[in-house]
Amino acid sequence: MDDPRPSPSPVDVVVVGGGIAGLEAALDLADQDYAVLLVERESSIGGKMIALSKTFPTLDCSSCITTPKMSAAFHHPRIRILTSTELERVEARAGSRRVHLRRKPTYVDNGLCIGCRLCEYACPVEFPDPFEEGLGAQRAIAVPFSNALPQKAVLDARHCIACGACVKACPTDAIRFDQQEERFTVEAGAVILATGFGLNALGLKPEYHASQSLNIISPMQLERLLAPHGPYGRVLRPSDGKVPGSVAFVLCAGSRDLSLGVPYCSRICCMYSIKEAMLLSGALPVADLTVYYMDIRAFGKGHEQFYQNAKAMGINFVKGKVARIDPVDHDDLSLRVELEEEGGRVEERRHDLVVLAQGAIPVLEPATALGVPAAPDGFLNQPDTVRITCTDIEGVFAAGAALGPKDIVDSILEAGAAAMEAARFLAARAPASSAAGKSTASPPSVHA
Amino acid sequence: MSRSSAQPDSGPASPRIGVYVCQCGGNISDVVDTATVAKTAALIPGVALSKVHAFMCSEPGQAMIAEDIRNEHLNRVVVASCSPFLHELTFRTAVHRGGLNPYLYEHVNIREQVSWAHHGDPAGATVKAIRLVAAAVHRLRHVEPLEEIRLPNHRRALVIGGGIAGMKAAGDLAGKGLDVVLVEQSATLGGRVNELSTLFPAEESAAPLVRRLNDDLQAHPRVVVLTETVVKAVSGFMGNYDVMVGPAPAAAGAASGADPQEGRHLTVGTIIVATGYDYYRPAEGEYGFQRHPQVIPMPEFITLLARASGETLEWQGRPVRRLGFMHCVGSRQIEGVHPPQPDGRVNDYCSRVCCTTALHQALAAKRRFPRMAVFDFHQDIRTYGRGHEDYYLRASQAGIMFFRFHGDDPPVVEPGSNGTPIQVRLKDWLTWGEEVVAPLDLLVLAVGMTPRDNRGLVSLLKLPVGADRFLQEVHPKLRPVETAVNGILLAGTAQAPMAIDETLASASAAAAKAAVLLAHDEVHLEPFKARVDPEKCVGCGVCFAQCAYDGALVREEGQREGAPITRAKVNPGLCVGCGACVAVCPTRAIDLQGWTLNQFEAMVDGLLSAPQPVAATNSNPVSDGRTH
Amino acid sequence: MSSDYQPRILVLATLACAYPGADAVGQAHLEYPSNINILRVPAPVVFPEDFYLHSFAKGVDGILVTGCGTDCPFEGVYPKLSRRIDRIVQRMKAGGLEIERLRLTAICTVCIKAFLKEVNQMNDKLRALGPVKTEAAAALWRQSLADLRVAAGLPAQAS
Amino acid sequence: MAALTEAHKAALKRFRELRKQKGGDPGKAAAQFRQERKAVESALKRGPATVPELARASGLPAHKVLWHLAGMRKYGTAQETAQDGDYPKYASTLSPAEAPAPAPAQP
Repeated sequence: MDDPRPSPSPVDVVVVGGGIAGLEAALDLADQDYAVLLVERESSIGGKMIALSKTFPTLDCSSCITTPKMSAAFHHPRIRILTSTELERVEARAGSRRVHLRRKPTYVDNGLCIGCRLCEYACPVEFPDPFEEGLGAQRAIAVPFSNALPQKAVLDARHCIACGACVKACPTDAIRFDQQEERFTVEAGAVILATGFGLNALGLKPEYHASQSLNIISPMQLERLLAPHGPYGRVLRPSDGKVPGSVAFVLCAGSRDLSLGVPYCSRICCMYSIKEAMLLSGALPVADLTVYYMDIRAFGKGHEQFYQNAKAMGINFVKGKVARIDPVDHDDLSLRVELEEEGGRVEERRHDLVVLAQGAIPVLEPATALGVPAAPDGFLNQPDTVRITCTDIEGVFAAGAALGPKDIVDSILEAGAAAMEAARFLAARAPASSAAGKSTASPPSVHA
Repeated sequence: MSRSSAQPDSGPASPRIGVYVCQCGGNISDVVDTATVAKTAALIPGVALSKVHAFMCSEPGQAMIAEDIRNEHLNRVVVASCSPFLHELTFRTAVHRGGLNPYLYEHVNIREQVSWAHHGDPAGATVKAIRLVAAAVHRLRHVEPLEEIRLPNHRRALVIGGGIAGMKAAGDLAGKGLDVVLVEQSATLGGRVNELSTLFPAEESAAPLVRRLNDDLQAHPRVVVLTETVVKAVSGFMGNYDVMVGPAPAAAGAASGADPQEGRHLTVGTIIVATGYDYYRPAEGEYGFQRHPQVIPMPEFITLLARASGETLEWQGRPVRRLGFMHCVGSRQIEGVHPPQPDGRVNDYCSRVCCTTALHQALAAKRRFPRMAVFDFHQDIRTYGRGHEDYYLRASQAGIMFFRFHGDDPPVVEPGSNGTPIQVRLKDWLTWGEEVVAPLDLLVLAVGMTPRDNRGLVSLLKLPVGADRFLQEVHPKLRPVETAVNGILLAGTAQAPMAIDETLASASAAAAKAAVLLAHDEVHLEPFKARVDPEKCVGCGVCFAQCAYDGALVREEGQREGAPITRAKVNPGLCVGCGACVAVCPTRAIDLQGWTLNQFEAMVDGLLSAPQPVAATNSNPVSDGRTH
Repeated sequence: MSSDYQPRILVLATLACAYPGADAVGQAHLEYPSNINILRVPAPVVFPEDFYLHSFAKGVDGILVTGCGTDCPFEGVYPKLSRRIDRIVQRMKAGGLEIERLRLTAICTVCIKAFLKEVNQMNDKLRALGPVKTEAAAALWRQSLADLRVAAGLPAQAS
Repeated sequence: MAALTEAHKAALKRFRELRKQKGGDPGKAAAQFRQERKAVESALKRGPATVPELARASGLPAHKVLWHLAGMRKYGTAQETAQDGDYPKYASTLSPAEAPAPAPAQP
């Protein structure tokens, strides 16, 4: 199990991205007996969803509804998972697609690691934990987070001081300081890109002065603060550990703004902000919660009712443009707001904590990954209006936020659609003896 | 101190149980005295051998179990190691390799729930590990071999509804090589999309889109399309639905009495419901509807604009110089403000597509008739989708005038006072909430979507319906296209308002799930279902009321001591294994396979009667005393 | 009670939520008393009233039922379970058993704090109460079995 | 505890060399981390305190103190106790001898 590389035999489908869309697509295909290779660039599958506190509009615990899919994919006999593995590019040739991958060293032999965290306990170095959006601390070698899959330690070479304490602590001698980056190629019948989205920088609008205050936070940071096992165990202001008494949400802080290069709507911010405000009203019952918005886009199933509930709970919704945010004394923040419903009257308002709804932006570069231009919004192009998960390359499909910002439900539906298109594509190319599109590829074997 | 009344199920006459205690390289053995656990476990009746290993999950650890099963004639196995979520499957497989039924295995969690949770109390942790092992051993005495449940699967799908969702789902399944029957109650396929002209955001025409979907269906001989046909009766369950289809009521009137389609039976494995939506029909007087002929719903306007010719748009012989669009008609309704629907509820949901539709049509009208003044009355502009925001931007640039109202104070439509037939009066919140009057020649109501009235189908298929009257999925994220009825799937706007691209994605997602269900000649189900012991069932019938899954418990006529009796019987195709029926059975005739009450009782007995620890002489061979 | 008294506590934990929640406590290396014994169950609705009362009669001092709450993956099960627990509590009250010995609560897969709070609270309460009155519990258990039969229209005693 | 073999030592050496070539040196950051962590631990010795109080006592910025407390909570060397106005208080779970092995955090 040392060798993380796939066997040379081809797979039916390579799914790129182990977030909720990738997991769903992989499961839909594997359950039809296709051999699937799922590659994930992070050290655990689960994507953004596994880091969320709760999900709108049902307010279920996000971890509780992500882990069953993670676990199902992880234990599926037809799915092989490679974590810490990045897509370099897909090379389409007549009848096949060659997927070029790069596996980053984790300095741990996953075949030997038993996820016991003894190395983590022995490690003397801590750095800001990326899973906790920098708010918590992580050791230089650690299991990425509590419900990570695989439950294997990963060493961060940027922070490791190479003291060897982990090697001494490891009961299975699994640590490999000589592990190297590996590049390899997989032949795939079809490819599904479920690479998700990124978020534009908090400091994109200079007038918001995000770099000057730790109390201007990202929605993902607030998700971690709200999570049952978050970095502080409760919601506190990052600057000084104060229980915030007044929290502002600024919507469209990175979207619907031509000057930021994101003219489109990021589609999820209204709802997650409402949800976060609702969760805050439970976590901080006395807090004053205000959402500054342009339009509330509660368009999905059950969303409008959720929004109306939030209003009924006493969350303030103010239609207005936040012109600037200034740090003031006591780590507070002053917001200059143009109140649209009061004829553009300008008011200064003070808050302890401000959450900026960043814009959702592409992470995959279609030009690099596929050799095709991106759509005007930067995401993958959708050339076919009937087969909406098709890309410009035959046999390469896409789903979820790789095709533009999307909430969890819509991502899951698209993932199913991409799996269906891929299955049709494979069936059309299958030999007559397996007309139903049954896989001829050998089942994958190793989890990494 | 066991005082159990539990009777052995039908465990082995002489259990030979192997107990394996994992040290997990110190993770367990640094806290739990694993040697003592193993030595003490050997004292529990039924235990034939007990062993310690540094890594039970390793290949040598697994091989040891398989060898012991063969050489030591073990007939049950316990492994005490990490959480069952990590390695229960591993050891079931190892037990199977040794030649035993994989369910003759019990997993004990002494890492996450013992050594890692009680590191400050090694003695207590060791005692607890022994207790949990004793519970497992006691349970295994009552455990029987289990087999996966296999049901025959009819590898054919029924798609109900021939709109774009149904067409797409059927085309996908056929394209994958599966048999599909598509039934449509009207005479044509394409549904509501046939009424549209140009579609956003690609600005393509509706007709070619429907044609492409239709071509896809025609290309596959595996698709049978039955128009003017409806579902008349349904019975069965996942993999085995028997569906009777017949002529749609309107068509039946036209056809002769002896319609050959009457009572046609189909056997299918899965059913996709793609029955679509209806447009909201405004009440008389709602925004002046039916009081002023110049107030029309969106579909009518789409047709009007598509057919318009000449220099000006005309409505009922009058030029339309001032055109208005009213958002949220029949959507985002508020109790006490809007009149309730026939069922007493208001449509409090957002219909998702009307904002972009309104702006799309407003721009189309403006482009076609540049001198026309266009007004837009909204609460929020919800152009959320890919390419949708562009319509909003362009509408602003094109000089369309926007007004914003609050849902609890909607605009009023009244006879015009400035030479136009009507005018809209509202408090505009883009200008301090001042009252404005907009004279109009025509007002288009951006009507929302409402669920199709398909009460008949809902009751035939026992479909769950949500508070918004749309069909309800099991879980919006875990299982978004599945219903609580196993094997019945949802596609498109029968479930919720959706745009065209979203409808197509939803249809394909449903098709993917159908393809999974139809992947094999048999449906394989986990064995953890309820089972009735006919010897014990006295026919009291109390279990039926407990079962929330229609058809999972069925009545079966039989004999008991010469008298007729109606017993309960489980249909494993429909049972989900929740156990609600088990708790009320007065004779313990029903049990959950793999989780029987006797097994639980035995585990409690095991916890309470576990032997005291017997110190092992050579304790913790691997441990070096580290704690963490 | 003497300070070294350790009540025998049974935790019934659902596969979907509470059992992984208890695992998460261990994964975080947080501690709780070792007299807490966790059994995993698909859904605690499977247990009849007599199971709980019989367990008390056998010497289990407290039972904590940790479920998924309203996130229950099975339809209509949670209200049934909570009504049943209520009924058992009523029986316990009437029969002289302290009602603190039985509690129903929801634990999610990452609800570490909630799990610790629940098990510690029950442990503290039971330490104050002392061992369960097994004879009283046995009487309630027999009554519950008879009631189960009567509810089904059968004679109270099996023939 | 297992000792480092020659092979381990060689691999560690190559790892260090390779990283040096790439220009990375986390040594400084690690030293700063240890110094700060010590300052927070010693400030906590005076008894439970809020983040601003610990910041004054340790000379560190408040946000750094909070970040260290997050790490200490995670690895079991600090815990939240009572709340003082708008600020929760934290206490050390280390024994007076400051045993290096982290003790469990109690809820």
